[in-house]
Amino acid sequence: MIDVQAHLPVLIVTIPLIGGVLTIATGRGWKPWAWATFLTGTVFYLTLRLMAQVLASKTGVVSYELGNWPRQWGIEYRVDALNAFILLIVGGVGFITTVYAKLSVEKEIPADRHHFFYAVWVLALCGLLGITVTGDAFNVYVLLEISSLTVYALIAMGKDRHRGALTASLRYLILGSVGASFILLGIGYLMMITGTLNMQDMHERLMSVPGIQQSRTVLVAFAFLLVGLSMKMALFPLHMWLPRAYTYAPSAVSALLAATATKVGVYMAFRFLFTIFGVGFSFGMMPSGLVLLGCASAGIIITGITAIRQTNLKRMLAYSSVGQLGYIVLGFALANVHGVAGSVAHIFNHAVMKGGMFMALGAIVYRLDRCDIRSVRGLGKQMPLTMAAFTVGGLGLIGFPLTAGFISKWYLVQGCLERPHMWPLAGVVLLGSLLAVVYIWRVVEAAYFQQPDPGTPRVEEAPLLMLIPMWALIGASVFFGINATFTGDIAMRAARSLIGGGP
Amino acid sequence: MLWNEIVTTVLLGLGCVVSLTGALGLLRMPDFYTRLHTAGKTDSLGQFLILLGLVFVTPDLLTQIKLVGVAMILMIAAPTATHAITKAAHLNDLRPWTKRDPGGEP
Amino acid sequence: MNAVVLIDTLLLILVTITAVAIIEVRNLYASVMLTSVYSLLMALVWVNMHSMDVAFTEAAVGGGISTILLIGTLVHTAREERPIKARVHWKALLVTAVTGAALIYGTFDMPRFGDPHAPIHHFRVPEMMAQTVGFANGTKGKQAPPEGFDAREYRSFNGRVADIPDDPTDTAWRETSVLAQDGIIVPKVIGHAAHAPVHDDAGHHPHPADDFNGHVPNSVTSLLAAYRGYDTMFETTVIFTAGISLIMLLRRPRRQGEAQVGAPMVDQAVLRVVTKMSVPFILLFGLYVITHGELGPGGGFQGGVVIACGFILYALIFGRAALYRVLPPPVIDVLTGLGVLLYSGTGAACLLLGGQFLDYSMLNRLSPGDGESLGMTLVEYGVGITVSMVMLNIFNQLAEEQPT
Amino acid sequence: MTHVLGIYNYWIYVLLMMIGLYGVIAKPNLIKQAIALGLFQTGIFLYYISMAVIDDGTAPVWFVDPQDPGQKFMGPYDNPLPHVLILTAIVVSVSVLAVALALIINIRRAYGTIEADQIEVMDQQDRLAEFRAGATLDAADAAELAGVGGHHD
Amino acid sequence: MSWVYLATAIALLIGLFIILIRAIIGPTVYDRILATNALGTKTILFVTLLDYISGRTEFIDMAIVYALISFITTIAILKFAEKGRLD
Repeated sequence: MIDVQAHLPVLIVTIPLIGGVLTIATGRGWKPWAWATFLTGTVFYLTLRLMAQVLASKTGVVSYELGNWPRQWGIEYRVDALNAFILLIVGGVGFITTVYAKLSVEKEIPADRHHFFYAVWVLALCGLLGITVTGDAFNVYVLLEISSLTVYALIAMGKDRHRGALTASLRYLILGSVGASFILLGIGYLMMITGTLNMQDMHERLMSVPGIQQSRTVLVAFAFLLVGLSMKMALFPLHMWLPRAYTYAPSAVSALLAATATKVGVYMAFRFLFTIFGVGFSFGMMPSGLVLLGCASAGIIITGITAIRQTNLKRMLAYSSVGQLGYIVLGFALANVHGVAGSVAHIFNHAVMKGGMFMALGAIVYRLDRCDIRSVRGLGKQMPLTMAAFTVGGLGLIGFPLTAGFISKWYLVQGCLERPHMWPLAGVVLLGSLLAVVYIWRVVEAAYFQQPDPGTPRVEEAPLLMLIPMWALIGASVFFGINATFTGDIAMRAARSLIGGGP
Repeated sequence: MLWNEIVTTVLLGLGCVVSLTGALGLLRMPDFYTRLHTAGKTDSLGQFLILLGLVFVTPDLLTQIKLVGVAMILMIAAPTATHAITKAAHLNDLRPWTKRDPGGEP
Repeated sequence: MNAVVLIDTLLLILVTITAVAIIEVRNLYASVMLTSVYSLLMALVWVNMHSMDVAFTEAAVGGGISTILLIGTLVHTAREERPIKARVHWKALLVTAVTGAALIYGTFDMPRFGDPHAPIHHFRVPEMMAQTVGFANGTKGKQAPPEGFDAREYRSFNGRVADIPDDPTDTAWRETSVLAQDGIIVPKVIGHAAHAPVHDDAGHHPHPADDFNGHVPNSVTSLLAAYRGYDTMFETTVIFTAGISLIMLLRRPRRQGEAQVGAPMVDQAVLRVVTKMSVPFILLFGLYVITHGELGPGGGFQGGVVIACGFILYALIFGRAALYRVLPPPVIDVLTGLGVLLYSGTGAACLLLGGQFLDYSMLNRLSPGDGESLGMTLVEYGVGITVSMVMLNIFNQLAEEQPT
Repeated sequence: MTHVLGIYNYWIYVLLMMIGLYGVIAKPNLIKQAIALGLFQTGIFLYYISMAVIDDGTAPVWFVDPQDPGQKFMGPYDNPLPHVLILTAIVVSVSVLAVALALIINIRRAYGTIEADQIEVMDQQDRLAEFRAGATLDAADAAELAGVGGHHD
Repeated sequence: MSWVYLATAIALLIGLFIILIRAIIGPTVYDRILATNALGTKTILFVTLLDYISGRTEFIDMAIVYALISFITTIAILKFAEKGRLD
């Protein structure tokens, strides 16, 4: 048969594509879910193999030319340490979330459209994986639209529980389309000046053609790409769509989005800023470093304060996600190795922690039909494992030692201190952690130190099919907090290759 | 100029005059039915003249056939659409404008 | 000022007026009609800029399908916009002014409109126009490059710009420039004739020196389905995704014995007869557009949309029930997925035959160029099936509901 | 001046885009917003296609001279690459429009209106009710209740 | 010969402009439908002329598509005006 090893990059995307289309034909009941689980499991396995392949390769890059057209003319898949790591995160969290999704979806989505739901779900993952693996600027746009369209539809499926899901989805659709259009425009400006669409090629042209870096066209392209990407990854002043979308989406979708969608947005920012424009242009010639640092710091603090004031726990975690995204952006905007490494590591850590916490909330919704702060009162005794997962995840958000969050924050603080005059940013990181302590403590206090409201019925612990995926993610966050060599190494490797001017 | 080019020029010129007259009528006439009256007829005639004019300067047969095909489609589609619009307007009680009843314009 | 620029300017003035009217007209129904006008005008702009395929798509998608979708939405919502007090939204005006100023600032360093010096005309694209990209990989199914061809040099081609005079009326350079001789921007003749015989004698296959054996004169199609075929696969997926998202959001569970009546317009004799006559021709024309895509303007999308429009016309006049007798919803659903599967299946077949994903030359080992051509035809049909059925499905979902 | 004449075509695309963007921001009607989003995207398409134009160019479909069938190229041809990209983008934009319209129909069913400002008011009422149900109603929170309004997100 | 095509095209553009005004000002729905339909016809002629201006007469197919699409759109708009629904 075929040599899987040689075709890994393309199989990772086409298997969910073909499988996703076939999901419609799987019929009713548990079958769509089983099929989706099988598909995502296969993808997870393939991402692991790809990671191994990248680590084993001498150059650290795996390239695949689609249709055997040379990369300068056709479309290229290009995987380096950063890609492979993000792919692993998306593939892994996607698989675990799919396993988790069964019960939650059964409860929240009408039974006659489960096969459509899982088809869209798998296609969303396909889009996210495709963005991550590709080395072609326009291909990014097309796949971005696939992942966005599917995500709009998935969010809107929360409509049967709360009509807010519809407005949240439409608002995201409009903002997301404007953002994507800005990205398209930026790519167009770049293409006009460089004459190519391949990222590597673009970078070489931007470096080699005299005077091109001073071109006003390139400057505007940079600005619009930055704004578009910020909209897509929900960077602080442009995050308006995110809290509603996460709050009203079906629980499984919230978990998937929080763990993967914005992460892929950040990944795109990495690619555009570091691989295409290069560090020298993005952070040397442009004031983008300062702008991004400002947005990120403001985001960390303001969304932290807003999160404290929320009663709906999903909304609280959504605001917290915007804040955590601030850390990631803060890291790469520092543009030094430790900052970028912290950023990359935090992408992974935040994905597993937030994914696990949203799963815990989903379990609470599954049992209680609601997830506000009042409903978790006394839940520490009734659903001990779920609340414990939430608490451990929360510790990770705070950056408590022995959790994964500690590692990335350590890198971030180190990165801040390495840059001259940037030490106040270290203060911002610590202040953000303090705010996280406050909003996590509110939940912990309610769950463990308060009595349930009189008259509320006693609930059971969440079913095993929810607990296992939840603890798989939370366990990963603890495991990689204690044994940080794997994530740390990869993050450092990715950071060095990014700072060194492209893979 | 060859003879066919002269024929084309004349036909195109005529087509323009007809089309522009129709357009002006569409703008200036007082109510829907009179506008329909000008627009419907001149549309068909104008397109026919212009497409016919182009046939004379077309070198190959296939393109000529296609041109005639377009003219035929338009000859069928445009009056059909006009007819349907009129019928719909009439059924919806759109009153025609008369000198005695200038309020026909709703 | 040449004809293109003159007509372009006049048309764009019309387009701008229409755009302002679309935004400012209170009546949504009028706004939707103007949207259709806008798309037709925009399609004219594309034709004027010689972008036939885009014009085709814009006319079919913008003028046809989008308008029908918008009307379908009006059925369920409202015809009038609610009057608002302030006519000018100052905040929006400020945002747009700033964004617009930034964009215009970026245009100052752009190559002039129609500039033959522009990098995009010199870098990478000429090889795709000349369809000689396959040389760069030498082996793996592509035919052997010409004598003295250096694949390494070819791949590292770095945008040689000939000494083109600034005066656009001076066209003599085209005869003499390096570019012309290299077969780049204005290649004189590359290899053999476009329609040269492919097989001269058994065992020996002298191909024209291009990627597709000269089967694909339309370079838009060659870019779309071959060099950037992977993008197109996902484009098909996007449309498929939109289709199933709509089903997921709008389709109501069908109860047993529920009658699908609709409101046919069969009482209008003229419409009925004309439709009856024209629908077969529209469908046939759609198939022609899909098949003809390699030779002239057209292709999977355009043809698919035309086919969908044919069915929609049928449903408009004879009612949706009649359409369902021809194409029951389950059949539409199956066909929707089938198109994407045909596309990705073609890609996977290439992979199974030992090539890269979507390397169509694997489909015919003896004559790789013919394989490329076959693969492109297959994927065009895949696109056509999915697009037509998704459009039809979307129409059905929007029409199915009782008006509110 | 000649420079301006050469690039004014790009300004019209900016103008079209900005008309669309204005509509998206300023118009409360959701269908209007969807249409305006379409205009906004068409502006970008215009930019891409303008980029492809070359002086005295012709459509990038090989012109086969009947007298000399071996002559594949007559040139110069316009650049086909932007055309291809925009074909993709048009299809994407119609997909987005379709999903947006489906959402709008659902919104109309759930809210009874398609005006963004009215929907916003209803959403805030929803959230206030939600907040009341979920809040720990002690003195401090009751005081905070008064402050719940538009500034939450 | 091309100046003849160009002059015709510009005359048609003026026609387009006049009809566009009617399409914008209305006042009734039917006026707008009528204007849209007339615009469609003019557009078809314009496409044909553009092909002749650029000397690529093999692209007449475009005009056929325009004719079909414009007809179908008119019918759809009309059906909505008449029946208030699409199916």
